[in-house]
Amino acid sequence: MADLSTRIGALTLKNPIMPASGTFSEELAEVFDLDCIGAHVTKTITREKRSGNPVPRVCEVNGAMLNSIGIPSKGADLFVKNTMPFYAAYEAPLVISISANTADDFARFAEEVSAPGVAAIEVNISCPNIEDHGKAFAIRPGSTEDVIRKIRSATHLPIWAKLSPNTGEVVEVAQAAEAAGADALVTANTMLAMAIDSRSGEIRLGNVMGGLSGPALKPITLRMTYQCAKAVAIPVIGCGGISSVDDVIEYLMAGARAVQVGTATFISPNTMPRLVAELEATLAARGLASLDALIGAARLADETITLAEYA
Amino acid sequence: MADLSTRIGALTLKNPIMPASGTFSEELAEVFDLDCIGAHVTKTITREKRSGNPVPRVCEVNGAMLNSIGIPSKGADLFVKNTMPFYAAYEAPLVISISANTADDFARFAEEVSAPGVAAIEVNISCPNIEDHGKAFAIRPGSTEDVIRKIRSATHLPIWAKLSPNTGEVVEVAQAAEAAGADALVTANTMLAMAIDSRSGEIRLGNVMGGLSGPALKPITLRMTYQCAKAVAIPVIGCGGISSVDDVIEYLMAGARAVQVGTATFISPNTMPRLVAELEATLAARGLASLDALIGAARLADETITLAEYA
Amino acid sequence: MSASLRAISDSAFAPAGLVRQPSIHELEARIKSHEWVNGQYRLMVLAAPDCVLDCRPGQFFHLLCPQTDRFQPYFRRPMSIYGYDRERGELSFLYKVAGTGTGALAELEAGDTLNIVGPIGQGFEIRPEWQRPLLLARGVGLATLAPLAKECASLGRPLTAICSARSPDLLMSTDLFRDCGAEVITVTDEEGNSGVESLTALIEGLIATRGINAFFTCGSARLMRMLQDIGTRHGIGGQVALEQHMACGIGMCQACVRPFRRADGAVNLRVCREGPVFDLQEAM
Amino acid sequence: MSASLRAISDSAFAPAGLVRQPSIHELEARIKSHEWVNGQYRLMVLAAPDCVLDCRPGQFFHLLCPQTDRFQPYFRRPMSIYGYDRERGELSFLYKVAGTGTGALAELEAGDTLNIVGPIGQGFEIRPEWQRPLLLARGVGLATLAPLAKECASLGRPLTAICSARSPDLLMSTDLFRDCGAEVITVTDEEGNSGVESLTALIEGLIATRGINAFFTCGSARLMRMLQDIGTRHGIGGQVALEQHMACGIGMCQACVRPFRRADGAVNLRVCREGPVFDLQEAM
Ligand SMILES: Cc1cc2nc3c(=O)[nH]c(=O)nc-3n(C[C@H](O)[C@H](O)[C@H](O)COP(=O)(O)OP(=O)(O)OC[C@H]3O[C@@H](n4cnc5c(N)ncnc54)[C@H](O)[C@@H]3O)c2cc1C
Ligand SMILES: Cc1cc2nc3c(=O)[nH]c(=O)nc-3n(C[C@H](O)[C@H](O)[C@H](O)COP(=O)(O)OP(=O)(O)OC[C@H]3O[C@@H](n4cnc5c(N)ncnc54)[C@H](O)[C@@H]3O)c2cc1C
Ligand SMILES: Cc1cc2nc3c(=O)[nH]c(=O)nc-3n(C[C@H](O)[C@H](O)[C@H](O)COP(=O)(O)O)c2cc1C
Ligand SMILES: Cc1cc2nc3c(=O)[nH]c(=O)nc-3n(C[C@H](O)[C@H](O)[C@H](O)COP(=O)(O)O)c2cc1C
Ligand code: FES
Ligand code: FES
Repeated sequence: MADLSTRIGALTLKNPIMPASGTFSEELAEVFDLDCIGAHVTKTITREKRSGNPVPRVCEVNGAMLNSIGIPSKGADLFVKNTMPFYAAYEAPLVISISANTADDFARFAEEVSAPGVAAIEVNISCPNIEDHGKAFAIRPGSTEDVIRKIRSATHLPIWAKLSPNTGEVVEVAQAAEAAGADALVTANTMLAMAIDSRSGEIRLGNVMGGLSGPALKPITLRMTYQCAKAVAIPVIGCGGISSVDDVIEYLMAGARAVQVGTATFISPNTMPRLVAELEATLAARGLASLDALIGAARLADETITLAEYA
Repeated sequence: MADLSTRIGALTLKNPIMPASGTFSEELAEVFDLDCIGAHVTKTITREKRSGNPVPRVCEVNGAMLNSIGIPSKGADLFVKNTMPFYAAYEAPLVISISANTADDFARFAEEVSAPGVAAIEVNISCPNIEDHGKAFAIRPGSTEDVIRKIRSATHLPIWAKLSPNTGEVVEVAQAAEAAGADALVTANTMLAMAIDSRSGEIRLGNVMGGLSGPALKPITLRMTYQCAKAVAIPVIGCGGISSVDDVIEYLMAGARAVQVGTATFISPNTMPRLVAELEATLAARGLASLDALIGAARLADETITLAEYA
Repeated sequence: MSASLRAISDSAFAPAGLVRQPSIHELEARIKSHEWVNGQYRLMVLAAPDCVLDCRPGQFFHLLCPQTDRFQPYFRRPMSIYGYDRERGELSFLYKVAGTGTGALAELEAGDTLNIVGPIGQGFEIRPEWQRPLLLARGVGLATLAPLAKECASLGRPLTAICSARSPDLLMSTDLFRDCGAEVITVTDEEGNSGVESLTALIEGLIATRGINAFFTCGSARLMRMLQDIGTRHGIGGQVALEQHMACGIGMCQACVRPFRRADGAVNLRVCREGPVFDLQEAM
Repeated sequence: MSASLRAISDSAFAPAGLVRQPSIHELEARIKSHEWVNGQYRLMVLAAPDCVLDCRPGQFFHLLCPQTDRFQPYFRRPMSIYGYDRERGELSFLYKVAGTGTGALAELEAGDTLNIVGPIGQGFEIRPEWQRPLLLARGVGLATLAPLAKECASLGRPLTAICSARSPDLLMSTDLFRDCGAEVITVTDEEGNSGVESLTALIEGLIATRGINAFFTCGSARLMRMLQDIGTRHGIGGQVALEQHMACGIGMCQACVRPFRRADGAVNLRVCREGPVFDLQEAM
């Protein structure tokens, strides 16, 4: 049987499939055994209780979705009291996603959540909703370096920096996160987008703009994954539009050591266990003992000019 | 009969439908009468002859496409000799798209193409292929302002600045272009993306990365159009993923005064004349005499919480 | 949406502990029949295994509408359970052909399969003290209340059902309600007896004559508010089944929240998880 | 791709002037029949109007393959004209079911419609001096060369056709070539007589015995190079039909370029526009 395990810094995951923040919660345990996936990643929480955005919070567009959920958060206290014990019952490592409004708040909150039972902290420095229409830490290398450095000095836990596609400086931001001490990168969060009802003129999200996720995002975040994997030495976790095992393999080939599955879980709640099974079957079919032969295997075609001959 | 005309600065177009640069050429005259659309926009040219990118130059992804054509250019001389006279035979205004490697080269070239028969110059400061993997003038407000200002002083023709979605500073870039003297904005060019063949590991574009266009791009460029139309006083021309009359109306509602149609022409070469006819029919059906009631009409729903009642 | 609602925090309750046995199922079900009920509504009957028939009136399923040449829905679509029958292995939905998703759904034929996720959400609760319920359904709200009528019948509670629609031909399932032994009153816009004023008079009459002591409603925000008013005046409680745009349908995404009145202020609850059935007076 | 090819400039020739009469048509054509020719190839016959039947051997159409549950192609797919018949109003394609697009195409049935764009591109030219042509087709190259055989027949040029395939059951259209009066020679990998060495000997024999003085080929880069060699040695010219990934299919996007040898160096030409038929010796 093929070995699906993968290492994200000091952490070993039994397989590379995990949920994307905000698209996973305790309720999914009513659909499948949550211990079959590589890790658990919680919805981003903030220290203080906060409400999300006005409805409609989601809409569908051409085979993909927009969301402007915002970061409704029941606050750190309820999270520690209710959510942490729930996940403690599972073997899969728990990754907590956090957000804050300033670098110092980020650091303070990271310190507070560095509790036993937490395997890593994913820092959502890229959520396009929380700050003014999409401006987030991860848009510039400077602000990225600042926030990660402060968080680094506040926690001993692995830091996963979740990057944003809403930047023209992907490589510089990735390198800034690495330089500041991030242990892994997650590429990426949603792309800022919008939809309008052409009949009524109504903007289809209550918050005007929101994040694009699902299949339409894949070519963009796959590109980011490839760029980042080439530019940094720390592991990269691919995320964006994954719904099939071919998508998973594309991300691994682009250089990702693991992947996160988001929107696809909404379309089929069993997507993650299916991907684990299909990835195993694919490795077996290709005669591969582990993921090593796939990770970073993307390459230019040898001879792109001559098309295959027919017969 | 509804009046489809629209004004882009000093220029009046008889309807708001025109091609996107690089997805239109003289050959389309063999499919329909090119005078039925609002303007003609040529493929970006450079002053010097230059080759494009290695093949494969295109691939399809989830109902959209990637291209890394590059800017193969036969050079300004052949363009003036062959292409300009071709378009001179039509009434539709001719918009020439140009590119260059430095702000000074841009200005020099703009001056050269400011010839009789040219109605406007579209400056492609956003093509993600020409510079190092997606870095272009339009990524930062500073470089945008610099290049537009230099071009402004070199030509009396209207300048249309074609923006890029590959930036975290859309609004600042738009305002920089306006401040430097652009007469209109085109939102937007393609989004940098990538695809890998999951079976072979082959990167599906000869140039590794390329631009995403087609339906998947629409929510992103529609959002940019909305942001820019709110942020500047000059007209905005929407572009990205338009294939239906509903798409056209969404862009108009977002604040665009005209739209460009790209990839859809590859899927159906008659897309543009069809959109002109359908737009006219839609105005008639809604009892609108002109585009005025549509342009910028997007608004938040009055009461987003209460769903319509059934009966 | 008003600015004040922005200040409402989202609340959620977590399932008790480690769950190893799935209670929400994703499966392909075969369509046994699929008929037009009138010009707008279709009734779909699926062959369904026992595991998903362990459900309650008021719960719903999340349906993966197919990709067709005309319609390419992306999200699933929530649909109330119209009927469930363990003996015959049947699960049915009564739905209005409205847009992209239900348009695609309507193209399916008997023999085709449909991917369904469910049963989901909190169903109706018929409290012991609610001995004389009134059901008030508008339009497709009938679909949601139909299984509740059956449940009332099996509990032996005498039942009155008011069915409201735009026109008489859009009144559905009145026979189903009658078969449950319900007293059925129909009102329609066309006949001019479906307004809030005449309904209020009608219902206050029923309270006096029938001793109505619980309200169940679905399908109209206007009628829900009317029942809240009558309920407050007469001290009558009840429940309402609500709707909201959904993405995940099972509580993960927080897309489907609506605000509810609670003692300590307003709170956002997830229609897919804390609902779709809510306390009548808490709904806003 | 080698670095040197990057230095090749793209060339294009513009149409002469104002064109008000469309010559490339986009239309919905009804499928008259659609049959499997063998385990891999299908023959599709469309009912087509005169305007698109004004076409030449070697030209192609750009087909909008349908969206199906299994396949969602986005681009059109280029397909050579296999047959065109103005009298019967028929246009046909012979194609290999390869991937997403042709997989979707294969799901269409007689009676369905297909959106086609064409005719497109430069077809074969049978120069007056090319009195004794040899056709060399590999695999689906047969589809492209079939209408050329008919044209040779109508021009009264005696014709020799070599058909190459993996195995005898994949040899197609040999009867069609024979009906055109062609001398048909079949070679297959299975029989071991399709290699470059034995084909070279065979063709040099034909040059000697039949006086072959023109080559037309399609379907194999290897065989194209072989013909270039033989042609150079014997001073025989000819044409080759080439392929390349396409987006627009009508010359706008520059996606489909390939390099060609010209007197003043290599040049990139568009397969959809300057091709798909090119001078045999210029192809690289
Ligand atoms: C818990 C629940 C139970 C329901 N039960 C029934 C039922 O039994 N019969 C029935 O006919 N309808 C029912 N509905 C409404 C039904 O889900 C919508 O009519 C349907 O989603 C419309 O989809 P569409 O694509 O055809 O319409 P579109 O207008 O094209 O839908 C666009 C989007 O809006 C959402 N949407 C539109 N209307 C509603 C709505 N009223 N509620 C929630 N989302 C909506 C859709 O899900 C989709 O994401 C129920 C809704 C909920 C939330
Ligand atoms: C001018 C021309 C004429 C052709 N005539 C015929 C014909 O008569 N019969 C026939 O069977 N085939 C013909 N082909 C090849 C045919 O176009 C491809 O087999 C088909 O596009 C494959 O599509 P697919 O989606 O099934 O395969 P996929 O492999 O899934 O295609 C993926 C992508 O690659 C492109 N592609 C794949 N193979 C080729 C190829 N060989 N040439 C160009 N693009 C390709 C597709 O168009 C698509 O964009 C012709 C190609 C060209 C350029
Ligand atoms: C409804 C929704 C809520 C999300 N909430 C968060 C969040 O709280 N924090 C975060 O980092 N990303 C959040 N995301 C982004 C996802 O984690 C993921 O990066 C993105 O959706 C792309 O992956 P996908 O295409 O597989 O969905 C959210 C996405 C969706 C669709
Ligand atoms: C094949 C191709 C070539 C393009 N070439 C250019 C170009 O030369 N200059 C330019 O400004 N934009 C170019 N673009 C971008 C388009 O003009 C347009 O901005 C983009 O495709 C989005 O629109 P669409 O989704 O309607 O295609 C090109 C796009 C494609 C698909
Ligand atoms: S729809 Fe996702 S939480 Fe209700
Ligand atoms: S396919 Fe567009 S130029 Fe040939």
